[in-house]
Amino acid sequence: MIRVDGLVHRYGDTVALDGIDLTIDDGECVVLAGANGSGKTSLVRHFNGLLEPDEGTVSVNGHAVSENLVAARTAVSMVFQHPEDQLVAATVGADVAFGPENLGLSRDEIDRRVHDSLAAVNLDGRESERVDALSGGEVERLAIAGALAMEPDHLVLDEPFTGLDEPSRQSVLARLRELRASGTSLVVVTHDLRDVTTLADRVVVLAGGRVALDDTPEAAADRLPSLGVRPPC
Amino acid sequence: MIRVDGLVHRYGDTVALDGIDLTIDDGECVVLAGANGSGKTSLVRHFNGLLEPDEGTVSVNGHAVSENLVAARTAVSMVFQHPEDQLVAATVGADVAFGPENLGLSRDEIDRRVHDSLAAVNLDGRESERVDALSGGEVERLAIAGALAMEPDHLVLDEPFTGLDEPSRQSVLARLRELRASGTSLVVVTHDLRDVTTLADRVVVLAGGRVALDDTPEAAADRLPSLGVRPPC
Amino acid sequence: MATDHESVELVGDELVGNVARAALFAALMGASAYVSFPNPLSPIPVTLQVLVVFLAGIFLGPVWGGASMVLYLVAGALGAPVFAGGSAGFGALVGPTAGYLWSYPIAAAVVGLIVHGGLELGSHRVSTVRLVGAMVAGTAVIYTLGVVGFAYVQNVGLGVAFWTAAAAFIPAEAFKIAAAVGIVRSDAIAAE
Amino acid sequence: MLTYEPGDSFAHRLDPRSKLAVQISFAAAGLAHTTPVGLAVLGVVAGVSLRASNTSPRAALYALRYAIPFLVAAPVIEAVRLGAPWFDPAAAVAPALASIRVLLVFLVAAAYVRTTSIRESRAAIQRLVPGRVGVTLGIGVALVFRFLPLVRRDLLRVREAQAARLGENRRLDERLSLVAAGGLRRAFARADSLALALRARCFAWNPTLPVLRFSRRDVPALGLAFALLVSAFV
Ligand SMILES: Nc1ncnc2c1ncn2[C@@H]1O[C@H](COP(=O)(O)OP(=O)(O)OP(=O)(O)O)[C@@H](O)[C@H]1O
Ligand SMILES: Nc1ncnc2c1ncn2[C@@H]1O[C@H](COP(=O)(O)OP(=O)(O)OP(=O)(O)O)[C@@H](O)[C@H]1O
Ligand SMILES: O=C(O)CCCC[C@@H]1SC[C@@H]2NC(=O)N[C@@H]21
Ligand SMILES: [Mg+2]
Ligand SMILES: [Mg+2]
Repeated sequence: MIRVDGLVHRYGDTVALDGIDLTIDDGECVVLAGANGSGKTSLVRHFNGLLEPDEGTVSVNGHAVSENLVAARTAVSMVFQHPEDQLVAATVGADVAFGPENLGLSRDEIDRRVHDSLAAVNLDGRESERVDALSGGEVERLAIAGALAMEPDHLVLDEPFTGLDEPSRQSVLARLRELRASGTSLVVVTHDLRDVTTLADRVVVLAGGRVALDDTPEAAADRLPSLGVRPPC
Repeated sequence: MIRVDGLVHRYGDTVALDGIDLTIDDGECVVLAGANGSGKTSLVRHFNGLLEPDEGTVSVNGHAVSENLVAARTAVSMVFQHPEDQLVAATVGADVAFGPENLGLSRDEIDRRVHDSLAAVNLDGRESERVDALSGGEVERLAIAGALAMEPDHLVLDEPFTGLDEPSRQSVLARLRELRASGTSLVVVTHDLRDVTTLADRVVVLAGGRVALDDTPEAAADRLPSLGVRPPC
Repeated sequence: MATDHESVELVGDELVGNVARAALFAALMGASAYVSFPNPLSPIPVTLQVLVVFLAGIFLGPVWGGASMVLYLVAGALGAPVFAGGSAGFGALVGPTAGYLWSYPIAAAVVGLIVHGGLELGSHRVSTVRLVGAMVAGTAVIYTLGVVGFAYVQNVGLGVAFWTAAAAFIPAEAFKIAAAVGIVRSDAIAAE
Repeated sequence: MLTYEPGDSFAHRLDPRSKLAVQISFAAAGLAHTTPVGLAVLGVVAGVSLRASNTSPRAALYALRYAIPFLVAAPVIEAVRLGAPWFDPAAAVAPALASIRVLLVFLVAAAYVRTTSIRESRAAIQRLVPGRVGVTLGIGVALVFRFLPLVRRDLLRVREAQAARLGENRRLDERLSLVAAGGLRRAFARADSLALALRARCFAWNPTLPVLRFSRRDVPALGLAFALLVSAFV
């Protein structure tokens, strides 16, 4: 469970998050929307301690994030807005192995995780390919595999569909559906709610660093336009 | 008018464009779609001479692009697929002013263009902000402003909506509609045809480096899914 | 979950940031070596490497600027195509331009030391005289080791080595110093 | 350009540490024996290295073409006189031998580059350099390999961005500064995202390393390295 209480985050004088309260239960799927600059990226970066709160607290599975970073980062994995910058190795297999290696797992366990995570995004058997030869959709899926290899309870994806063509988009969505079915909780940050709301338990919309809406997709639909979010169609 | 004849482009052994014939008339609005890797970006980068043809020719307003690059780049402005690739200056105002300054315009005219272009993307009044403190969607909007400020005959936008929130998307669309009304021709590369087809005279779809479809939006709609493009809804 | 990974010792945030910057500067160095023009007066090409050595010292400071150049050398020795003209391999570290290559970490550290006035990363907004002085000192280090290395590896006299490995490059280096001053003086990079 | 290529040649299956040892002792032996006889022997060793790594000497020489000017220029410059007899061939001998030595070292290095992946090289570093310095060096080097193509592309894009908005109308020095500043800005931005990614994936001091194991195959390689090293001191 991810729990956010009274979270405030400032960049210099800019108040990016202005008192956020939010809970994400295990196994839940939440879509996070909101205008540009409303604080989505800033918020999710608190879930695994990439940012530190100026005020308020964030806890994962009952432990304050700031007190046990390793626990927070194994429980919450993140796929960033520009997945390209997130790949740290030159080949597919080495990249997925990076997280598990840092956890000090045994070589067998690492190999198993690499294999399983790549299979989960339909990239199995491509361990030795160079990451700079992959297409946009493949890079996105590889980034997801790298996050999955941490075997997280919660997977956070920051605009995972940008630049993807329809087949790739559907392939990423299909992966997300499977993950959700297997009990991973998902937080999907996106401006494009098409197909995503059918997956979601809740839609949370930020505006000016606050939670402006937190409801089921059906109930939320009407109020989205006034918050600068386009309803799915 | 942009005219492409028998255009072939190769990257090493990859044939990205495999014999493209295409004409874009003055004042026309064309949507360019197609799966990832189908050659959209490669094609438009020939319009202003960022790439050179391996075979075939590209001409703008009757002059071969390769023979008069300055003329081509004055007539055709481009928003790059990855907006952060496009910024040349450290602050918002300086970046938008860069192109007009190179055109040798008066300071007043430069200021007017900077102001108008920033207003068109909802960034007015933010001239002195640093580009590295902008959110993802804000960078995209800044890149669009930089191209608008050139006030070109032809404006090419390579996936201009990625990462934009709905108000910005609508604001950019409104600006495009105005430009179209005032006679600027538009080429919009996108995976997301919502609202765009109402603006367009033609939809061109690439597949494997060839033109697979070139028709009015209405006539094209049915054939889009089989080409990996999601029809607008 | 928490008990699973108790032995994991995370690398501190600040250090992670420094490693990432050092690696990116090393990559930038590699990209700048690729920009290589023949020098009419010397068999050694003109490259933009020296400019990046300066920038590493100025923007990363003596410790991490030097470290980024070490990463550059090791990556090149192990096969990254980062040496002049996109070449790679351990051979370059004992080849005719070896002196230059070994001098880069020292030169970046020297530039950083003078600009920041110590090992700590301070502000790079110092007087132009100090900035230029730092880069001239860095150039002196690069040329000294470059000349000695060339003379030793190629078995030629120091005089010949001086003309071909140092004097022939002075105009190019002056241009790079001016470019570095321009970058620091513009507000291109946010103050740290 | 010579880069790593997966394969199963003899050299591919050697432990990277053995290959590093051979390279270093080869260079030392070359410095100690820059004589016709010494270089002839080392030439044979270089030939064997290329053979063992399935690298054609032609491909290796072609990859070294950028170095050819030095190798030719040094003896020529040294032999030229500013008066009669204008050219003194005897003076060219020592630099010429030095050039041949350099060429041979390059060839042996080419065999390493061709047959060793960055993953193996990183594992070797982290075993050879102890403690945190080794960890930092290992990951740092891996990151250079990963980001080099991106940084190169960034620089190209900055130039294109300028050109697309008619930046070519500006003075050369201004353009160069803009490209350098743009490249620098992109490098910092990428470094920031990279740092986030490393932290999100628990970048730690005590990771599990890829397995490296000396095998019987390494015995001749290590023997060769030892012999070369000894020869350097006798
Ligand atoms: N590194 C930073 N330094 C300064 N200000 C920042 C920084 N990152 C974000 N901001 C500011 O904080 C606010 C929230 O940014 P954030 O990136 O969280 O928004 P977002 O909702 O993810 O937007 P987008 O939809 O464009 O990705 C914005 O006003 C942004 O300008
Ligand atoms: N610089 C490059 N080097 C090598 N191959 C390239 C390069 N740029 C593009 N390609 C290849 O050329 C083909 C066409 O690429 P292009 O970027 O034009 O596609 P696109 O239609 O714009 O795709 P996307 O929707 O992903 O942006 C692809 O197969 C791609 O892998
Ligand atoms: O990568 C290499 O092999 C080293 C090339 C060294 C080039 C030297 S550095 C000092 C001088 N200034 C230049 O522009 N080129 C030379
Ligand atoms: Mg964001
Ligand atoms: Mg594209």
